[in-house]
Amino acid sequence: MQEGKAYVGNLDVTAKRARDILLGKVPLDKVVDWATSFSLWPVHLTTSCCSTEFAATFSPRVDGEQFGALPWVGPRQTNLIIIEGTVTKKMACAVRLTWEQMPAPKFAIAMGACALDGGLFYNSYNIVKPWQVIPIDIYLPGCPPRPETLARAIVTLQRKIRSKKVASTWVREGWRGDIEPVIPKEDLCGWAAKSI
Amino acid sequence: MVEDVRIYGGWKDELGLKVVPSKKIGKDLYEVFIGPQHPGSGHMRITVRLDGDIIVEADPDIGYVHRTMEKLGEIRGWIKPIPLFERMAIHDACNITMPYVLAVEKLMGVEPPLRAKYLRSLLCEINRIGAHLYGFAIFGVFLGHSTMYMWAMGDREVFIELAEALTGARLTHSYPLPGGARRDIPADFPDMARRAVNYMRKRLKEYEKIFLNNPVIRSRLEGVGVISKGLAAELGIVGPNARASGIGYDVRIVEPYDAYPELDFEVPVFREGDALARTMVRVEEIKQSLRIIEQAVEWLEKNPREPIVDKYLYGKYPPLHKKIMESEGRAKLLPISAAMKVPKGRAIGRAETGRGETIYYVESDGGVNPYRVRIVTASARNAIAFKYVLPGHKIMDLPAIYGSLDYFPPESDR
Amino acid sequence: MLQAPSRDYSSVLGLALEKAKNALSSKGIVFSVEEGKGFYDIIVEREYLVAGATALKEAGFDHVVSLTVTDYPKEKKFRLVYHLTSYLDYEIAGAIIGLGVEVPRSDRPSVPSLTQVWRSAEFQEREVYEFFGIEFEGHPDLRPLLLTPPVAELRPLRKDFVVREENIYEGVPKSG
Amino acid sequence: MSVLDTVASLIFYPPIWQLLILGFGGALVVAMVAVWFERKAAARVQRRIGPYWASPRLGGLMHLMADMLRYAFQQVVIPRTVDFWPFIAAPIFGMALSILPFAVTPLTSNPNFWPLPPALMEYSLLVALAITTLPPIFIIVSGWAANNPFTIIGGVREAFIILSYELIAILSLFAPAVAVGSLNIVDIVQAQGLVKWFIVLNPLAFLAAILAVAMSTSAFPFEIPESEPEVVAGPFTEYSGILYALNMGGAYMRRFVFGLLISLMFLGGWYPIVPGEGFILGYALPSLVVVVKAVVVVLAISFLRAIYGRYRLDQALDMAWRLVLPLTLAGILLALVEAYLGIF
Repeated sequence: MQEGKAYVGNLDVTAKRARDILLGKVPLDKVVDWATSFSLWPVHLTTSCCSTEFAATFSPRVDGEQFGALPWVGPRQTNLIIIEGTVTKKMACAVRLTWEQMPAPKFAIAMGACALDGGLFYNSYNIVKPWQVIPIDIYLPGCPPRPETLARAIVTLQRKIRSKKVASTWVREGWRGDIEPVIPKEDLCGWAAKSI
Repeated sequence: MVEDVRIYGGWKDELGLKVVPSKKIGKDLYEVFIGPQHPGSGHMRITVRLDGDIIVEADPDIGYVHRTMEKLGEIRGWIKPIPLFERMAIHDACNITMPYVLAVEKLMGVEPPLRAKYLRSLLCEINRIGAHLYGFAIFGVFLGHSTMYMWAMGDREVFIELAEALTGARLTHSYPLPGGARRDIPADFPDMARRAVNYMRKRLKEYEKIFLNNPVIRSRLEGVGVISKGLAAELGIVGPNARASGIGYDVRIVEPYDAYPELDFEVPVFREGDALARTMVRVEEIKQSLRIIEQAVEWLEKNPREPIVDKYLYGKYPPLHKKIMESEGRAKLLPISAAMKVPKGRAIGRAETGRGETIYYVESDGGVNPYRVRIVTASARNAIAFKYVLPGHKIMDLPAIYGSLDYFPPESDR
Repeated sequence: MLQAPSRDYSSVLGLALEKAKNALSSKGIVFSVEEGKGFYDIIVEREYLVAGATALKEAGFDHVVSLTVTDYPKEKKFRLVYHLTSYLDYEIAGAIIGLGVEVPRSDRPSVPSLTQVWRSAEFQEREVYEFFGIEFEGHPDLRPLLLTPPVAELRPLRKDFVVREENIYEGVPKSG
Repeated sequence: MSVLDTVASLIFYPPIWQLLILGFGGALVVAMVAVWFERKAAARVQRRIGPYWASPRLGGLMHLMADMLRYAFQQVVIPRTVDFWPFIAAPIFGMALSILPFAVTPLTSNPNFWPLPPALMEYSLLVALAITTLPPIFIIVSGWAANNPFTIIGGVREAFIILSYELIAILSLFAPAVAVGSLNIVDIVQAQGLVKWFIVLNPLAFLAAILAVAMSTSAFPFEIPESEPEVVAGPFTEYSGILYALNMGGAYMRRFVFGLLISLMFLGGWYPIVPGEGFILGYALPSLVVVVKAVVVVLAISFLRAIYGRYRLDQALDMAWRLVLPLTLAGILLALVEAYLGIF
């Protein structure tokens, strides 16, 4: 009590302890996971031609909004990125930047054969694989996948978030820490790298 | 004012490429990047320089979906590029591969039978409606009219189902073959098509009520983004955008292909050249496409079924494949087509896709692969419009002009 | 509304070729004609390119449809053809005539730019520049259009740039 | 006096009750319902379901709760280029000032339940309107502080819009006051009585007020500051997490506050209920009626999203100055005529 430090303590430690007490309780964990899973807003980032099927997913026939997924305008307010098909070298930088602009519990769905391993363009000189750019949660085969498939992928991602407590762990730990993208950002956006 | 000079893009010395700065930018201009992650752009970027609210300079930066179609087309034989080229305009798949097929047919000297021609034209028109509806949907979003998006997208599903019934695939039909088509119509198709046509006619009236005659939408479109006839010819604008500027140019008339010489249809032409005219051209085209579908379905129903591949090629079919063709109306791909050789020569094939004229220049050196495939799609030719039409407009007109040009980046970037 | 008239494309093409030939020979330009399926290519020498383009523009060919470049590494040349057609001249509307030039395959191949003649060639010339490395002298804004500079440096559409192919017979020894 | 009584009296101390419980809590619920209705009604027009699967029995209302909670727990990204304090403070102040008009808005004629002492209620309309003009300033501040081309353009657009709608909003809401001759909201409501509602007597001012509210809270067709295709989310482009939720909630709360004022000024306030004595009859029922009317106004404005696109900025300004302002002035004139004729 002699020193002023005793009152305040280390602010970081205190904050972390408070967060652990708040979020460590099981119900709050569940609330975070539940809320995140039913509010997966995909950001508007159209990378390739699967975007037509992405658009069809949010059209009246399938209506992705019924699962709580509302395509939204800017990256800052969203938490889901759907890679719609091929990612070219020029687009890869935009994908990574968008991913980095999104706030923390965030997820990615790679849609289409091209997003898996190149698909029809496997030997093209101008593509990168999305998993080299950002960490992917759900892979979705098909060329292009039907809209029902994408809706299914969204539901699968919701289940994954709830059953594996992805979102709450992320909020508590600060970073999910499983997969790291392969290519460093300087190579994607610097125009200089010839390796990719 | 000219002190703050930048060379844009920053692509100068790294490569030794000669980069010419397009303009010296003063400090008082405001530079906004629209895209590629931007709700107002698809897969492209427009660098817009603003003086207050007015666009002074627009620089379209395309190529975000460049998937190297021309190069890959050179190494995949003669048949396999068809599914490859489809991916350029995936919702307009039959139309976009049609010119390639026509060019290869010209080189091979084969001619599909009339029934196959009708089948191909039928699918082309179904795709055209789908492409226009897709364009409307995107246009609706750009103008903040989410209902138009949902309606157009929902009604597009009707025609996607129609195409699915005909070809078996939702979007990527791979339907036309050099010298034929892949499948004959199923038995219940004519009825389905007629119902779809009637439904769409009814819906078009509702579109007019909520979108085209909506006072807000009209005030956003009238007199915006005017492309005069001369400018359209100078820039080489194609398709509905050119026809909205008073240029009566349609490949279906200029160099008729497939069943179009036999069909009765009109090509809508408007004189105003503004965003509203470009929208109305598409509405009228949907009506004409519905007419074509009706006629084609009637012809296909009335006339007896016949093999839907070229006679010369059909003669090479093994008996099993012939049997499949007679019983099911399906054209099987021959094993020899994997290593098919096409006579030496150069050919240009072209067709009117949903967004305008698409040209394929195909050169063969007599080998198993095309020697050179040059693709110039409609969107690729319309991309230049952004640079010359946008300046002088307000920034809020950008989505109206972008949407009315119906620009589809994957098609443009190839 | 435009009713579909019965229009014979080959006769229109023949007329367009005559018109182009007259326009070029009246300016004293030497040329040769090559026939393709559905079009004619008029090949001129490099020094006649701008004059020929101006003559054709005056003859009514008002826009560039395609700037087609083909690489012939064996013959050490590029064949560069501006495929033209007309919107405004109804007689020849739609007929495709190519104005071509053969460019030797040197370190820095270059041709005069025709953007001043046809505005519609601007983006296509940029495209050819990045894919083949052919420089257009006098182009107002020559930068890569579709590719990022590292990729553009590969000159991907030249024949000596080979893409990896996944062969189903890969690893199988060739017999004979 | 027991502790329980103290707590109860503290909670039911009118300003606290009105501002925090009804104002903040109620407005939050109303904002949620309004967004839900906006999405659901648009979905119905567009032949689809809309938000559904989080709570099928409630028709997907819990999706909005999920959105809110998700924003609450999401990381707040503060870019390096922003002005830190204005960036943080603007949404908070904007939100706080959005709900502040509740503190001077009486929801019943029973003086025991007025939020302020009767003497201060004399100028309640004036004070309420004065406060409603403050939150937009913080929208401009947030746009400016975020230091991004899109936010700055959005902020400037907001400034343009403020200039045009503020006059209309204030004048049109003053028209009933002119007719009655009092700035006391209670007097105006009492003067309307059971039948003489201003929506009938002065439809011009009512229409102008609705348009002004749509403009001020950037509802369609005037959703110009946040117009997506050019300026991503307008002034809020850089906001994430809870700060964005505050911004968005602020707009809906402002819509609700305006709806409250419209329901009091034009829609007869708590009539047909005549407030009596006691908590139930004197406060709960009348305020419920007022809030329901306000919610109807809010939902009606929200529904425009499904029908209209958005105007261009110059067209909206043109409309405001050339069409709506004369309409408002005509409404004032009409109110003067009514006052002269002695209807009240």
